[in-house]
Amino acid sequence: MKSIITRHQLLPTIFTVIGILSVLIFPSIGDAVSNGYVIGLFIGIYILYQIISLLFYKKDTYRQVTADIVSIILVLFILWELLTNRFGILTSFVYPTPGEVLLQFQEDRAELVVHLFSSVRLLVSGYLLAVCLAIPLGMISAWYGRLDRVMRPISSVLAPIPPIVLIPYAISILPSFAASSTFIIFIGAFWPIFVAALNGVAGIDRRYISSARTLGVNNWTLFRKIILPAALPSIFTGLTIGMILSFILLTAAEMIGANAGVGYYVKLATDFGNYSQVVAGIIFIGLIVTVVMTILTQLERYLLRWR
Amino acid sequence: MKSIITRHQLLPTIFTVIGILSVLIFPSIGDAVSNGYVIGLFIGIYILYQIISLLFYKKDTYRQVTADIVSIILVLFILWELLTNRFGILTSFVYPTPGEVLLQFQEDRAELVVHLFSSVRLLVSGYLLAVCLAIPLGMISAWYGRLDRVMRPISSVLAPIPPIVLIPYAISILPSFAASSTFIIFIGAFWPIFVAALNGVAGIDRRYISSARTLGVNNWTLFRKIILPAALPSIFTGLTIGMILSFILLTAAEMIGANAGVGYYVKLATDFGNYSQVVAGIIFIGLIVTVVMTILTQLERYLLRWR
Amino acid sequence: MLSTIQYDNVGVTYESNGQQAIKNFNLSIESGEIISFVGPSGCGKSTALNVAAGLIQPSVGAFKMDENIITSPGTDRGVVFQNYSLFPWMSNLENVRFALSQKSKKSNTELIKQSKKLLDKVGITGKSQYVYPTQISGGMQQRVAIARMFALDSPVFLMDEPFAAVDEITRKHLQNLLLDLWEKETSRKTIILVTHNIEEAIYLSDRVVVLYEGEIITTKPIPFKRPRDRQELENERDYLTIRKQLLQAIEGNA
Amino acid sequence: MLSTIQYDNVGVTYESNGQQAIKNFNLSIESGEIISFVGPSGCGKSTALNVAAGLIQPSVGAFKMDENIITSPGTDRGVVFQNYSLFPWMSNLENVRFALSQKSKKSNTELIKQSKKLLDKVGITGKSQYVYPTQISGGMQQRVAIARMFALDSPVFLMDEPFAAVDEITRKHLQNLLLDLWEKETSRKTIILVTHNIEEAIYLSDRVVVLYEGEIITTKPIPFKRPRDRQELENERDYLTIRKQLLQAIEGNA
Amino acid sequence: TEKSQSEEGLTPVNVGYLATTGHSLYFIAEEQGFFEEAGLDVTFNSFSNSGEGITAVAGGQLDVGTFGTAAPLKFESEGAEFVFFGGQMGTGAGVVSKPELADELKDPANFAGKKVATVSLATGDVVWRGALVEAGLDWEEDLEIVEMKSPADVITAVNKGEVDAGVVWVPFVEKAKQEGLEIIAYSDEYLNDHVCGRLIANPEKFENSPELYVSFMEAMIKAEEFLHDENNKEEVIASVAAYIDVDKSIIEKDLYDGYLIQTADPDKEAILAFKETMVDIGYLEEDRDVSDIIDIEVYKEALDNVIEANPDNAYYDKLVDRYKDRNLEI
Ligand SMILES: Nc1ncnc2c1ncn2[C@@H]1O[C@H](COP(=O)(O)OP(=O)(O)OP(=O)(O)O)[C@@H](O)[C@H]1O
Ligand SMILES: Nc1ncnc2c1ncn2[C@@H]1O[C@H](COP(=O)(O)OP(=O)(O)OP(=O)(O)O)[C@@H](O)[C@H]1O
Ligand SMILES: [Mg+2]
Ligand SMILES: [Mg+2]
Repeated sequence: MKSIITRHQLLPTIFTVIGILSVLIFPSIGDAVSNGYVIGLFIGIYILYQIISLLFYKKDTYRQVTADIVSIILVLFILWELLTNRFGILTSFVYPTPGEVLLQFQEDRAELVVHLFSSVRLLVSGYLLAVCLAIPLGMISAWYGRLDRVMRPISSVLAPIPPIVLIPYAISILPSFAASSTFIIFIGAFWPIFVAALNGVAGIDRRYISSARTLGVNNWTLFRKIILPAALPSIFTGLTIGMILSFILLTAAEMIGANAGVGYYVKLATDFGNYSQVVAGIIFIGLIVTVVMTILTQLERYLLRWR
Repeated sequence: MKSIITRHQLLPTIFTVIGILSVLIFPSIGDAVSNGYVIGLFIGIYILYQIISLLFYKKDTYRQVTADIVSIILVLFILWELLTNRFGILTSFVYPTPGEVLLQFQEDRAELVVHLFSSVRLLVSGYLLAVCLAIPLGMISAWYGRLDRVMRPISSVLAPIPPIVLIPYAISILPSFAASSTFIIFIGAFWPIFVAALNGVAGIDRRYISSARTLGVNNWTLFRKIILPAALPSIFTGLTIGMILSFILLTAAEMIGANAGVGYYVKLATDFGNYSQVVAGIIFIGLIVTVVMTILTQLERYLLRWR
Repeated sequence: MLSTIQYDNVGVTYESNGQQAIKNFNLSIESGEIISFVGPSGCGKSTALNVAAGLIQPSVGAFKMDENIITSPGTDRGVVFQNYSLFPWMSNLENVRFALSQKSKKSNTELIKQSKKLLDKVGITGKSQYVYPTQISGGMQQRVAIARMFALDSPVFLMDEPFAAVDEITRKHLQNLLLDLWEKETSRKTIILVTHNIEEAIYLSDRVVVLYEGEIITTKPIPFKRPRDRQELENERDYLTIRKQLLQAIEGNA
Repeated sequence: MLSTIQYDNVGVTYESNGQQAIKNFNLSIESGEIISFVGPSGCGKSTALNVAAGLIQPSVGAFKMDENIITSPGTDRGVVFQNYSLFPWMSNLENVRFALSQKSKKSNTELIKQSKKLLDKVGITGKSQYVYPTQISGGMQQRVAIARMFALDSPVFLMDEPFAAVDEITRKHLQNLLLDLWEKETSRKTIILVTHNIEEAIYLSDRVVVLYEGEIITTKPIPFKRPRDRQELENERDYLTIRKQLLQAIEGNA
Repeated sequence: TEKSQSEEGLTPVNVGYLATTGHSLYFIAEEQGFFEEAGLDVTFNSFSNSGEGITAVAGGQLDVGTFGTAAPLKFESEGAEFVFFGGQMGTGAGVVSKPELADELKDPANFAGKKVATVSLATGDVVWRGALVEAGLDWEEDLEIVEMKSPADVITAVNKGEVDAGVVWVPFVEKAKQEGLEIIAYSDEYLNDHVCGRLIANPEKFENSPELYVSFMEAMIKAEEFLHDENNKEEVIASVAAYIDVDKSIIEKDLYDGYLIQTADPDKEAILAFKETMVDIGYLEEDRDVSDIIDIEVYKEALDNVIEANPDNAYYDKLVDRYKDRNLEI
């Protein structure tokens, strides 16, 4: 398929080779996993990189970014492998070797899919609820000066309250555990989005509103066609931060009477000291985050293409 | 001192009266605290309101905001008192009465001051460290296109990793528990500020940079006089979000081998099911947040006065 | 729908720096009149126009239309701002179509056709119609803004240096476009125009109002009959006198 | 420090919409020359100037100064942008002082004194010096930008419609200010001026370059001796011919 | 460096604990000056998560830690290295439910088909699951167990009827009663005299400075003696209250109502029994021998030293008997 190694491909190729060589040269300390696994990992990353690089991107800068990121990932894997499994510098049980984590992935893969669906359902419901409430409420608050001035200090006092202390109240008021979990995700995502919508609307250049008023638009059109697009850049910042907080709170939310979810998986593994599961879980969350953030970024790029 | 009740003062006055009356009319269910305490609370809030309203603000809108917020607080207190201590609708131990919380405050006041200092020290060190590292790193990343494109996806994958799962690693690597606590606050505040600095610099109108280049400014001056002020509005959003995350993580950070801090106070109270302490702690955190956020807002208003 | 406009002793002081931008501003404009505000840079022209647009509230006095005090923008006044103020998230075509759609119940294809025609008139043709405002030149943006105001077709036009960013030929073309529109209508539009081009003010206006340091120092009626011809106008006897008087007034000697 | 400027077959295509803004752009400018770009709105004047400023990279060809290819802004070229581009976080005075301080090692009080003098020259006086750019009128902002460029005192001036937002009298004053500066220097500045005012182009320039749809269609030398007098100029025989030729060229008939 | 003497000539010791009344021996030993007598300058570090504490012990940041029994055993199987060398508390957990279900659930077999809230890896959780297995239930199939973050959450869930029963520990057993819930069973009804808080230490440290650990245990033994003298009740409660900020009446109930065992004895037998339970319920995958990470010598030496200094104290004699009885000493 591919003929020669281009300029971009130099670093990833070098690091893949270094990775494989270092596995072959330095003897393994533990014996849980054979070298084959780790070499497979490096080759897998490299093949994936080549596919992404060849198929998806035509643009030079994209290829460069992909190469850079793959290089960083490879270096991290090499360091991790060397420090844990080869030189034995990090030997504590909190540092599993890459091979152990890989094995864990393989072992738990069916389970992880179940956890994934559970988490996605929870995230989607909590986050969407936050989006649906925070954006209109924030925009309405900003629109009425008096409400704006009141909501600003209130939100800045309420936002930093750790959602975790609200758990008992959620359990005692809401009808089900699922509702309580959703509430924790919701409340975490709500405030950043609310504040972003508030700031977005408050920061709109008055001339746009004035222009619209001279065109005689009704309130609904004003909202939909002028205020919303003008506030959208700020709202997207809030959406990103809200998403980050949702993920951060996932472990807490999934410890409310649940028995599934990637947060639950990680938390339970932490409690049980199974750190190859913990690391596998974190990497898995990282993968989910990558997908979610890519979707969010693409949506942003599309909706803000006029910028 | 004050002669008549102005328009603004109407609502707070009405709610204060309603509060006092409802305490006098409906009999208390529990008997932990006498009515005097609760009435004192209402009167205290009202006096504080009058002082703020009279002394600090000359502007009409400020007086209005103060009145509105005080009204909301009063309504919340009345509802809380009625639901817990009068009508007995919320009776579980997770719902202390306002009187109990007030008593708790009085009892723990000396202790709370100690916790306050401990938390402030932790927050200041962790947050300032994040500020000092995230702003320059974010700005530098944004400045070099290649770094920018690499750091953007990396930060959006790393930011949502719950800092709590990093605690064991912090403990095993860092020299002291205090350092681990600081690290948790640091890492929570770091990413939002970093991303904000990144976006702030990437979003600068190219014409400002071009103008500066035609003036022949050196890099350091360019950074200090052009890039920093131009990115500052975005950076301030990050500073606020970073502060919110610092507070959210306070309970987790202060449970790493610490014996003081308001987060520790709340967490300990939660572990022992002492919810009048939990609520007192949350309110206390709310007060600290109010002060911190006010400082941040004033700083922002001063530095962005050109907007 | 006739609209008499009245500045009733209007004064504006900007809060942010305490600058008194206009003061003792008294002016009555009859329905169908074309009025120009001229004066040195910073004398308060934009401020006065923004009061009429309802964008700035007078600190003292009142701005009235048909005896009603005006404090906010409205469909009765179409505005071209000094800085264009197109919606950056809509294509140029969409900017105009959006304005049209607020008044008209016609089908969308019809609206788009009409919008294109308006844009063609101001010389924005082909691909430039479909791109975003930030992707066309300054003068082109200004022309889109003019097309948008035409689309609105309100009884009062408020225009802040609408032809400042375009070349002389386009400028003349646009001036004629404006006059055509004005003259064809049975109930003529009331137009307030801010300009720093005295020939333009004379060619277009019924009266030229000269501002100096925030105050009206002269109101000069332009007696020439309409429709006017540029060439003829410049040969009129009074033309040079009026021009000179106005120039002097602008320098502060009323 | 003499600077010859050369557009070497420059073409610019905007990536965002594929618009070919200028093409086959060839032009040599000698040190000390004053050149004007004129042409209809959207013909590529700003684009051509921005290439010289180093703000836009040519898609084909190269822009050179003294045989060096230029790809970024530099102190050798002072720029007044069409949209002013003052730093909004600095007061007007600070904007000028900042520019001065980049070149000069003088004490701060000295710099402030000098900045004030420059601002006085362009008619920004008193309180207006101390407020932020957003707090003054459009024309005033443009004048601050001109003062800032003067402060820089670079061998090449690039000015994009620098006098578009000011009234006629201020405009003439600023034109004279520019010429004074240019004439007084022993090694004269090279100036490229974008304008849509043909009289201005003729009065100021050694050559007028007419652009049409992104291409140079005419380069007209202006033969009148310097220093020029406005009144005299208009009475010169050739004046009207040149003016007419340019107007025709702008309409696309080279 | 840990042997470097502090100002008063005392050896600094870093102790990690979970904030519970069950760890009262520490507080008594400190407040009554037993640590100082033993030449130790103790710093207390509070944790709310066993895993974090165990990590700190294994990593050597803590000289001594008490983080239950279940979590250390689990972490040991995952590769954490430490030794058990002393005791602190035992029993003290309970299962609660609404009164109407209490009678039915007294028989563990009746948990079949029920929904129960628990905090994973808490001692009570392990013991209760052990009871289920003993009653012939498969806890993964026969009932629904949901995980919560804290005992307060568990009580709230039971109270609201979201779950049928919940596993909690002191002082929440008491709280549950106040909420109108009924205690189905205390944990030692399921597993007699089971252990909870065990003292653990980094093996390297433990090997390198045995005299420090002997001194430490001497202080703990004195504290135990002090605690069990009814005359000291007030002082004991005050000592605990200095560290655990809860109502004194709750401390009194926890410490003196008899469902909390408090002794510094390592109780090797009970640790091994507990391990068996964990194997039974599937928490430990392989049945490994952990005897060699339980040190009973240090405690014995400390006890001998204390007795030598106070030959007439009857309580210490009881401790010797107990030691012999509970540590499989041949
Ligand atoms: N940022 C941009 N993105 C895409 N196209 C652009 C951009 N700026 C200008 N253009 C296009 O390039 C062409 C030339 O624009 P330019 O701004 O150079 O014109 P100009 O001669 O300066 O016009 P004006 O006198 O109106 O300022 C125009 O067709 C315009 O639509
Ligand atoms: N936003 C503002 N804040 C404070 N002062 C302002 C503001 N806008 C204008 N001014 C001041 O008000 C006065 C009048 O400004 P205005 O914009 O009305 O002038 P103008 O006649 O339109 O000038 P130009 O011809 O330059 O556009 C000026 O002195 C200016 O400094
Ligand atoms: Mg103006
Ligand atoms: Mg231009």
